[in-house]
Amino acid sequence: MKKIVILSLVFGLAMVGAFAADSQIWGEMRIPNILSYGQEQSLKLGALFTMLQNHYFGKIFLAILVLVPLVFFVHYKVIGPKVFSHEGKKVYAFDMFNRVVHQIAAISFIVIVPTGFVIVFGDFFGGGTFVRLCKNLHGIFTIPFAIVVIPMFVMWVKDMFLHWDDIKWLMIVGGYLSKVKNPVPAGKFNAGQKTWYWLATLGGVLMIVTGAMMYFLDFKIEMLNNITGLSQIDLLRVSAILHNVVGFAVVALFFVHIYMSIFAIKGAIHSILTGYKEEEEVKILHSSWYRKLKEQGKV
Amino acid sequence: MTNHLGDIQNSKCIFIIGANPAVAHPVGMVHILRAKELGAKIIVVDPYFSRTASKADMFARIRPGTDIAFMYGMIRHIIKNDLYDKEYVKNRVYGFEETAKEAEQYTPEVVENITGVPANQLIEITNMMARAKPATLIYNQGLTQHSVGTGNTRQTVILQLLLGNIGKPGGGCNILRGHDNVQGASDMSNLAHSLPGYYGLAEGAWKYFCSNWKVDYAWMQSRFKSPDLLHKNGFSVATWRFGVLEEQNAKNNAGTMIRGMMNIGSGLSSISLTDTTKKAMEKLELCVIVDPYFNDMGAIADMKNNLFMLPAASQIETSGTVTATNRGTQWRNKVVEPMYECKTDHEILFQLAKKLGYYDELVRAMGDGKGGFTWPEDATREYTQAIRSIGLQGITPERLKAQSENWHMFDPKTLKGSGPFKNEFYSLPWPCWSEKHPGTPVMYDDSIPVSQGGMGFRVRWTPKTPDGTSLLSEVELKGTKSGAKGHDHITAANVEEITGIKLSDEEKEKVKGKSWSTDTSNILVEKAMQAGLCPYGNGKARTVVWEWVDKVPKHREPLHSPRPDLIAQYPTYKDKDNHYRANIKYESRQNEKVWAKEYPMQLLTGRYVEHLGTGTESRSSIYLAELAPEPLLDIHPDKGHDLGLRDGDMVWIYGTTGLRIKVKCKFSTRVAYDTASMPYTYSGIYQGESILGRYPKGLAPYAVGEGSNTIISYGFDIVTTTPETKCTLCRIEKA
Amino acid sequence: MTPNTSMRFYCDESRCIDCHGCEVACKEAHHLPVGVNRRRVITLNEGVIGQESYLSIACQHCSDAPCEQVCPVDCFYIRADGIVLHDKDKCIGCGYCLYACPFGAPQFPRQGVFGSKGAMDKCTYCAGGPEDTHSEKEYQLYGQNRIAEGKVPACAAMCSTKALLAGDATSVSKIITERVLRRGSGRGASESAMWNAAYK
Amino acid sequence: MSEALNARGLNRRKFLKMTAIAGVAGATSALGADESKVLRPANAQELKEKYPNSKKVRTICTYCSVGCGIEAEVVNGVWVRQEPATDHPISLGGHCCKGADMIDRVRGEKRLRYPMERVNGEWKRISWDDAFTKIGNKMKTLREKYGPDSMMFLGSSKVSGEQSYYIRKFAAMFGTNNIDTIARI
Repeated sequence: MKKIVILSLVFGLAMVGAFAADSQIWGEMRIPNILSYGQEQSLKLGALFTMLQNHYFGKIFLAILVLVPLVFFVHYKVIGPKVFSHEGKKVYAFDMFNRVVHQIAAISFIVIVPTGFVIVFGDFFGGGTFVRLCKNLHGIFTIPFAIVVIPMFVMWVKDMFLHWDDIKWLMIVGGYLSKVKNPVPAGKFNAGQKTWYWLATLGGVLMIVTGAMMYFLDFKIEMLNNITGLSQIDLLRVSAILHNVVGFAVVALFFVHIYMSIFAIKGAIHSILTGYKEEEEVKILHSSWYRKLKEQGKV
Repeated sequence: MTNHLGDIQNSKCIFIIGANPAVAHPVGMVHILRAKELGAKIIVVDPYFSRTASKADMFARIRPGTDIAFMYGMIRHIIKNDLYDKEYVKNRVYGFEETAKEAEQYTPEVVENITGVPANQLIEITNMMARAKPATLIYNQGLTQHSVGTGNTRQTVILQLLLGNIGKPGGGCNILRGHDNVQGASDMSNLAHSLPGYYGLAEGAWKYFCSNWKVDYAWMQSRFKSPDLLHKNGFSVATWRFGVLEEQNAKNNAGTMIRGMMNIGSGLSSISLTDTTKKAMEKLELCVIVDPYFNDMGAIADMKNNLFMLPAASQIETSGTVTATNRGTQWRNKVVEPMYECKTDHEILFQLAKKLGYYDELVRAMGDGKGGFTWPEDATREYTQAIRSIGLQGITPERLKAQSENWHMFDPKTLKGSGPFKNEFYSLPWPCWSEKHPGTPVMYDDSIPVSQGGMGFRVRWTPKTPDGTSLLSEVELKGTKSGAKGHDHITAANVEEITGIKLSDEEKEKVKGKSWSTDTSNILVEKAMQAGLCPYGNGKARTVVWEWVDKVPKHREPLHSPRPDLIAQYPTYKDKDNHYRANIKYESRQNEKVWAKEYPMQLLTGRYVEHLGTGTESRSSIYLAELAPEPLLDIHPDKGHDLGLRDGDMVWIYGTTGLRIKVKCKFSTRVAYDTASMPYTYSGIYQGESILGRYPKGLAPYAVGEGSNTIISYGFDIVTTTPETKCTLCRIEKA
Repeated sequence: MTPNTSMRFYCDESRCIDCHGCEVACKEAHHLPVGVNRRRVITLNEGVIGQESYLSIACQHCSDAPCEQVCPVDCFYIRADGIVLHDKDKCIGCGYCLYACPFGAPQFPRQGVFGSKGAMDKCTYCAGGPEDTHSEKEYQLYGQNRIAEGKVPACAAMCSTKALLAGDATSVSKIITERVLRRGSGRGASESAMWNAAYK
Repeated sequence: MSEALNARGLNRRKFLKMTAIAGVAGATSALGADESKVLRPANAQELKEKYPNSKKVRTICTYCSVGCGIEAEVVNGVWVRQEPATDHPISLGGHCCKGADMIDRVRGEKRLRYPMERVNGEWKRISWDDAFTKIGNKMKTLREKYGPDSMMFLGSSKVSGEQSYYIRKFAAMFGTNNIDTIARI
């Protein structure tokens, strides 16, 4: 692990060194950029970005920030949390490696998401030192996440493929709309968790890449221009748009994830801290897995 | 320039050959663009599609070194189609027949074969140029730096004479000169063949200057090794190196080799054969370089000892006159005191003269004659009062300073002043015959009185040709009172006869034995102007120079020709011994081998707008260095692909000097398939190796790169020894 | 207030000769660090006979300034005379203004060890910034405030061929119209040619 | 635009102190922003100079032969700002990049600062006195031993007319015509 950390740091610094080379956005690359301005074959990404950022991105983030917690608040009040006995037997679900990886990612997210909001609503905070600090934290805390995102992907990927159960789970929205504790069709991870997993890993990588491009701004990787056929400024514009759009989903699901682990299922958070899940919780919410464990005689 | 920059706006057609004002004279370019807005056509003839060419209505890509043939093609077409100004030619030009005869052979097809410009384009350009009245012609180093450079420049004048464009607003032959005071340096004749003011080196000239300098002619003779040496051309800036390196030249140089060199702010790496300069410097027993920046030759030449670098104050740290390309003199005020320990150039000269024991003689002509003088005003007066050949006597520090303080009172287009300056042109372009004279913005204009800046052609050589034909003009100058049409230059002997004015005895005594150019009382000039005559005469321009090898300009292939098949028909000159004291090769170099076989590409050199000369100053500026950090070799993409190159690759360029340089290539269609182009303004890398270690710590410029002059081919102008930098062959290989 | 009293730059392509005078004038006037180019001359169709042209580009001080629209911390402000300025103390160096700008005007000096970008820098139309006029801080952050002295921006004042014009839209278009009329043909000085709007 | 103004309530005070613009490149209307948001020409009181006590020296660019004017603002002997000489008849304030950079003469760090001699391949700082003595003696020796023609003088196209004249005179009085300059090419 240490090695990976060091390697990543070295890699990061090397990247910075490479980026410190000649910049293209202000050089010749501005020519296609300007040529495309107002012309038919133009992708008009600048205009698109301006329009989206000016009118939509902030509003959508605000909506997510307000509406998602609001829905959960209503859910909590109307349907209430699922409460499982914490006195019963436990099932060992996450080993040490799983937990460390998850915790690193979790800490990153806990910093990245709020600082991201600070940037989005920078004007509310008045800009300046505080927002600049958040912007830098937003970038710096990407590094631990970038380090663990691949181990995380690998360690859980085998449990994350689509299963017949997931369709059924989705049909009943995971049983969260009812107060009754009926067994819910799901493996070790239910469809909700799987969605979050795929978004956090693949979406996360996309966030890292687009974020890094925006952070380093005048990097010089001609390959990227050749592969995408985009000029560097357009690459940056695409990055900005993707970073925001994927950001909506990541933030929304991040809220769901927190709500589920802390509020919707009372005490569920302990499982990722200790590695043990309540047997009852597994039985109801991960019934397929429970069956499998039973067959193997592990419970 | 015969005219001035603002006057270009009066032109209907601007023919630019061998010049790139957009890069070399950006602020001059605005006048060309204004003319274009007023409907003038711009023609650019150049091997390189320059930034100037991008503004042209017509661009013709010419093979380097074929300008004479091209212009003969134009002249032939002009004569055949009666497009020349017959009246003008009859009245003011001598030698039309010889020119017409020589032009005969240059049919459009022949010209196409020689120059590479399609026949129909030649005709189109000629029609455009000949039908526009007036049309101006602009040239620059693209014409002068050839073995036939003098022929090239003569040819531009001949072309303009036939079209009747010389001496007219909006016309003229306008060379755009290089450095800020290069015109001044020429006028002061820092030149091996002349005393100041182009007086030459004859006895009369020396005596005239000795009297100006308040020294005895005999003393001056004693300063030289032998009296006859006063009258012999010295080594030129191009040939002195052969005086260090080649024993054979000692006999041309009073029996000695050059052993010491003092360089006051000259950029030597801007001359071809850098390697020769390097070797010459390394052999010197004394080398003194005076420069505000570290002169790059101090690093290129690996001198272990005997090299002194003296920090000069820059020109903003001293006051004085500066003569621009339009012959106009401006007063340059000191902005700050000399920086650091820097000393002004004159201060350095004075200190050295003290050590050498002739300080008193050096400064005797200024102030009280005993060393009490005010610099620069006394020096300004000294030189303007001495140099009458080009009419500097009307220029005084007071007039220049007043103009400087009131430059807003002058019209940018005509340079004419208003208010208290209504009888002056800005910067008093010479000739400025007296303190009342306004200066001459447009030369050879015989349609206005001399007192307002008019003049005819100078009767410089003789009023009669060897065959007895008169060289005097057939038309009188505007405002002439004496009725004289063409007339000889004014001397004490002929002044009464020509002007019809009687001189008093006192005046006669003052001017005795003098001519208009040596009469410091200015009486002869005043009398001439009183009679409406021009002090230097009113003659015809001659297209035939009977003293020269080429009586009329002749196309001669460059020494290193890309067209060996044409050499037999258009061979270069015979080798010339004692040419500015060096034995210079022409024919023997051209025939040494078939150069084009080994070196198939032509290398053009020029510069970037950011850097001037050797770039010593500009490459030391962080912002200019940022804009143009390294030299790039422009090469045609097709050629690049044929050579296995990719855009941005490093390449070796091998020159006919046997040396090679390493630069980055840039694919560009500015050049033709078989030509490449690069700037000469860089140094710091020499034949692929960095020489930055030889700079004193911290003084290496920001922008470094390889300069082209290392591989520029051998070759010098037949009259002036200007290096032939514009016709170079090379071979390019991937590094 | 009519829209054409706002301050404009206009680069006359038929005059611009790529001499970089404006760039260096700007850099010397404001003492900019190497790598920060508030103004830049670009070449279009380089080496193509009959098509090559040059254009001096900087912040065009758009009326609908996209930078101002996208800035997450709202550090931009538009003066009554149309000059688009920003507050470097507020700016967080996020780069959004660069993505929005059709001219690539915003510049980001490299600062921290991780290649983080400092506060954005761009052409101020030589109008300084929100600090006290002619104060040391204003000079350090934004350069000269020539507008407060009643002077033309350095770049336009020093343009060698008077290709780059600066002034209120009405006067600038008057100059251009005169030139176009003299030329007899070519592009007119329409509002869009004045970069009145960035995205329209 | 007024929308933009209102939206920045916090900064209003700050940007309102922005005064005005006058006499812009032939564009004459001068503008200022005041509370009523009506544009009007700035008056003399509103315009203030950055260097009110500077000496304005008119000089000429030292790069090329066009001869562009420069207005240098000098405060206490220090060149603080290069101003365009917009009323100079040749340049009308115009400059190419080199001319616009003239102030680099005093700002740049690459100027030669003191006399130097190369001794056994190393650069050594020497005093002016030493320099003149050494050079003078050597020139004298060469002149006596080999004759004045053993020296070559190279003048400059970058010095003033007076200096140029004196360089020619210096060489003549040294006793040689081996004097030339780049003006030849």
